[in-house]
Amino acid sequence: MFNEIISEHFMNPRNVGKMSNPDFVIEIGNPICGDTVHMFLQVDSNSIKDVSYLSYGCSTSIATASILSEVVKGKTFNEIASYQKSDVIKWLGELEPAQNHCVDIGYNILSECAKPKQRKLTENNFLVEDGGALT
Amino acid sequence: MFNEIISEHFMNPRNVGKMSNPDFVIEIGNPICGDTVHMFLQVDSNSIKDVSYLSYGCSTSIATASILSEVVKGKTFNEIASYQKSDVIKWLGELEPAQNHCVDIGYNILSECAKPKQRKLTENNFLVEDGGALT
Amino acid sequence: MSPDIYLDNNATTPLHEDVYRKMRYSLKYQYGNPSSNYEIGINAKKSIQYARNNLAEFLNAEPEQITFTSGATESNSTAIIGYCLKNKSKNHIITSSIEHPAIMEACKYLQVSHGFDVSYLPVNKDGIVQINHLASLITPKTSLVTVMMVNNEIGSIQPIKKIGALCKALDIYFHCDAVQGAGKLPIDVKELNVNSLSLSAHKIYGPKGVGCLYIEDKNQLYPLLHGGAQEMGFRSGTENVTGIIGFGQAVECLMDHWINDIQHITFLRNKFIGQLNQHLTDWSINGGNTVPSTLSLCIHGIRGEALAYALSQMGVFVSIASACSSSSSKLSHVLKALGKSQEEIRSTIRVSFGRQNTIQEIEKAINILVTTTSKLRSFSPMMVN
Amino acid sequence: MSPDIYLDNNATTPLHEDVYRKMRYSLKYQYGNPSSNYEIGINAKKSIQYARNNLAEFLNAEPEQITFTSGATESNSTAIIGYCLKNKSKNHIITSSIEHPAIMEACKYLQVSHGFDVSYLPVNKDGIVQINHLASLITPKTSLVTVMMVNNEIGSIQPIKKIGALCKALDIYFHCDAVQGAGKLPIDVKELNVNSLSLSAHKIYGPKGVGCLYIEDKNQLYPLLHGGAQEMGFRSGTENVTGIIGFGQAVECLMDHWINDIQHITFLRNKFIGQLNQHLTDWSINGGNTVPSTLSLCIHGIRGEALAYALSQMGVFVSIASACSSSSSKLSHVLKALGKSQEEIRSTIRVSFGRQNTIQEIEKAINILVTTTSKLRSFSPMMVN
Ligand SMILES: Cc1ncc(COP(=O)(O)O)c(C=O)c1O
Ligand SMILES: Cc1ncc(COP(=O)(O)O)c(C=O)c1O
Ligand code: FES
Ligand code: FES
Repeated sequence: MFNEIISEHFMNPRNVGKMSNPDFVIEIGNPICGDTVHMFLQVDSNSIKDVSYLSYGCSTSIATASILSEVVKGKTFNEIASYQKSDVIKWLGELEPAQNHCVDIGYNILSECAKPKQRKLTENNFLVEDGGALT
Repeated sequence: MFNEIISEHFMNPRNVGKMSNPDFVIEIGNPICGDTVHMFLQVDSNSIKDVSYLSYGCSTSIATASILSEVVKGKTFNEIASYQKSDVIKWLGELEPAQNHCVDIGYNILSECAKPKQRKLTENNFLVEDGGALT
Repeated sequence: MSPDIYLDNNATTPLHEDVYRKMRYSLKYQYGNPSSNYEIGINAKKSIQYARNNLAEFLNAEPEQITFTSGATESNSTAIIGYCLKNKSKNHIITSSIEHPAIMEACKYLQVSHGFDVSYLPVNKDGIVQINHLASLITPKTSLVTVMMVNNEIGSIQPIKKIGALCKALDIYFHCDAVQGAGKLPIDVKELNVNSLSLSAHKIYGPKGVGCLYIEDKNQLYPLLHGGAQEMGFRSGTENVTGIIGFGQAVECLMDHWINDIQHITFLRNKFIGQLNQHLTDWSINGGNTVPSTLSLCIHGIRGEALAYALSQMGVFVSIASACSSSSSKLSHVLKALGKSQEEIRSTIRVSFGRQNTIQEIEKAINILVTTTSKLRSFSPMMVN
Repeated sequence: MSPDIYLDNNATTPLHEDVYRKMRYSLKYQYGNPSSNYEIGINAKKSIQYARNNLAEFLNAEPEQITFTSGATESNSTAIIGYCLKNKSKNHIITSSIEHPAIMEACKYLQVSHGFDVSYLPVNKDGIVQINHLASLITPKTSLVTVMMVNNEIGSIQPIKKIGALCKALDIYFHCDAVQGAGKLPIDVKELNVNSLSLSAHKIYGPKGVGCLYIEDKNQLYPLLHGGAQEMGFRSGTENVTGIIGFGQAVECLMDHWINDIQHITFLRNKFIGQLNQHLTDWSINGGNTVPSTLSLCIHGIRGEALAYALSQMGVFVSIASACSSSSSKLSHVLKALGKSQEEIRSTIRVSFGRQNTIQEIEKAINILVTTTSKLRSFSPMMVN
């Protein structure tokens, strides 16, 4: 049901955890299924030096955060900006239809990492309750 | 599907065969299923000395002829006349619903043997063809 | 327990040794529910997929067109009732007069309970429907035609390809009960132009209680069993995993050696008939243009029921065309449709050969048949007088 | 191949050793068709009769009231569709909001394809229907009521006896899906006043692809499968002899030791919950008044899907109440009916115990569950922030 890449990253997610003083934070949420990724970045002028994240979601979305964290770590913003959705598809490997929206989660992480703006997490920082909207 | 009595008599029918000079013949037929028994009797003034028969029919009806031939052989006409349908039921043992009409075949043999009248077989002596009537 | 000589392979067949081995293993170890997302569940699901691929290859269909069922009876009811109730604007069904009850009764249900009209195609003296007859029965109200591939009682082969072409030309749904055709004739659903087609595993050395329904386009039919959306949503119910594995293996074996099996069976049949010719008089074969595995024998002067019972007591197992019964409604509708008399029908036994039968068995069976027939005829008023 | 720790016994169960042994033998040697009149056929027929007697004893029914089917899905479709289509003058069905799809979808078929109205009984926060609610939904048009005995997701026990009494008083047909009740509660069809009741063999250590339908009076229903008039004319199709033998044996085993099984399972459950209490925070049990074998756990802060997958990778097999899917329509309708939030539903796993589970397995499973939960929570934004 899960391909090898997803399965391996899910069981051994890289770079997990909170960061005490991140330069930037990224908040990704899927308003329908409620998957949430909080990513923390340390950057210098043109690249991401270090990355960590918290992830609430299904196996594939946790694996996606892990895979993307490895991709962006140590890369320049230009490099990150040059990736396409097709690259995300390649990194995640073959997915079942129900898992396909993780490509969007991955691509959203990528886009945000290319131009990080947000400094702090918002107050209510994960998705809850019926309707599945960010609260 | 068949009880022991029926099965044993069917596989080893007693008294089978034609008789060269019978004193009486008995013709039993079931107009619906076409079972036919031709029974041949040698008699003295008050009893059946010898018996034989030909039988065309299903297993139970062949066994029935055999069982009845043993019953009537050596018996007086009075004895034979004293038997009831319930005796036939006892002799044949437990039957499946589809075999029940063999009780009638047996009882018919018994009734005819009690007062044999017919000297010779009729011309067309078995049941054939659609409709199942004696031809 | 195991019979001496089993010659009733049209009724059911013993398991192929490979099928038995796979099923035994599966029963013990592959108990996962195919809907589960962990190893033993996924394993069960893959096994089903493997079997589905085998079936698809066997019929020249796509795997998605194969639905596993509990047998051909369910397959037939699904196709006939599922199509007709979903397409009620037409309410006329045509079937043949020699179908298996699994077709007849589904049609009758639609007739009695849902107001459909049913026409029955006659057959010629060989037991074969005529394409012109079919054409003449078709009306603008004709919704579905269903004709079997091979008859189970006499083995006659029906002109399925011609019927398929006609129905396709007239845009009429065509279902085929191919239970007795599998392993005996090549089956190519595309070439035959059938819209659906039924098989039963236990007729081809697989297990009882499993079958399949090929359906060209499932949107045309209602499902018959409703629930958890197994079988790609069309046939609900936890899958008979072990049975399906057995079915898939049976078909795999068939694809390997059905040609050899047929040669072997043809040899047995020829031997059987040759010996009968030599040693017995007053008998005939019912039907014509038949598959070699089926031999419907009319043995004059004695009852099929009595003969079959005597044979079974001697360890030879065959079946009959009429139960011991005083009711003529119990007489084979197939032989009636061939124009056989009551007496002929009552004198008929069916011998059906299987791949496991040996030449030694056939020789022994013939001996027993000849002896038993002679014994029963020796006191039959039809033969003695 | 065999899993480390199988805790998904509501999905399906492994075969009881006695069942396996009987089926293995039957597969190989009892291949006769039960409709045949020679030894191996008669033997098969007797085996079916033996199994039928076991089922009748188990349910306190008459053997003639037991029909073997391909599973509870077929049983449910037969009862619901068979009764409603034969009694079309009334066209209103009442069911509960927590039924298995095998009931829900049969009702929906009648609604969409045959114009029936369907009402859904709500449940309280324990997941139990209220008899007063049922009474208030009944109208002169109410044809059939169908409520399950025990819910499959949360294990809540329904007031079947009360429902039976009410339906009887109002002369309304009452069908009960007892699949998850068998082996967990005593079932007496007379005492419960059900008109029909379904079981599935593979939930009680029997084979997949076999079930039965108890029917008080078959004249009230149409059959679903039409053909050769097997099963006393009500359910056609060559019998799944080996499967039925396995089912009969499974029930025989159950009658022997279900009380012991329940004690054992209660012990396992208490151990499990005790350990959870000691080692894990932020979790709760969904539903109340449940059978001991079912434990629906909401584990806050992580997804059931992710937890179940991680557990399966560690050799512990459980199931979930919601697939990995962005579609909320895939969320458990049962937990929704209990009033659970999307987040609670997505955080739920179902642990279901079986007679073969050992205390060692439970201890190991708890360890793995606690470790895995802690790991997933260690990077969950809901738990860390
Ligand atoms: C309550 C309930 N009803 C019906 C079924 C359907 O049984 P089966 O899939 O064996 O037909 C199940 C199990 O899947 C069930 O748990
Ligand atoms: C031609 C034909 N169709 C359908 C069936 C029904 O198959 P099953 O009893 O396995 O459902 C049979 C066998 O009994 C058959 O010979
Ligand atoms: S058919 Fe006449 S006795 Fe059986
Ligand atoms: S439910 Fe959102 S990725 Fe699976």
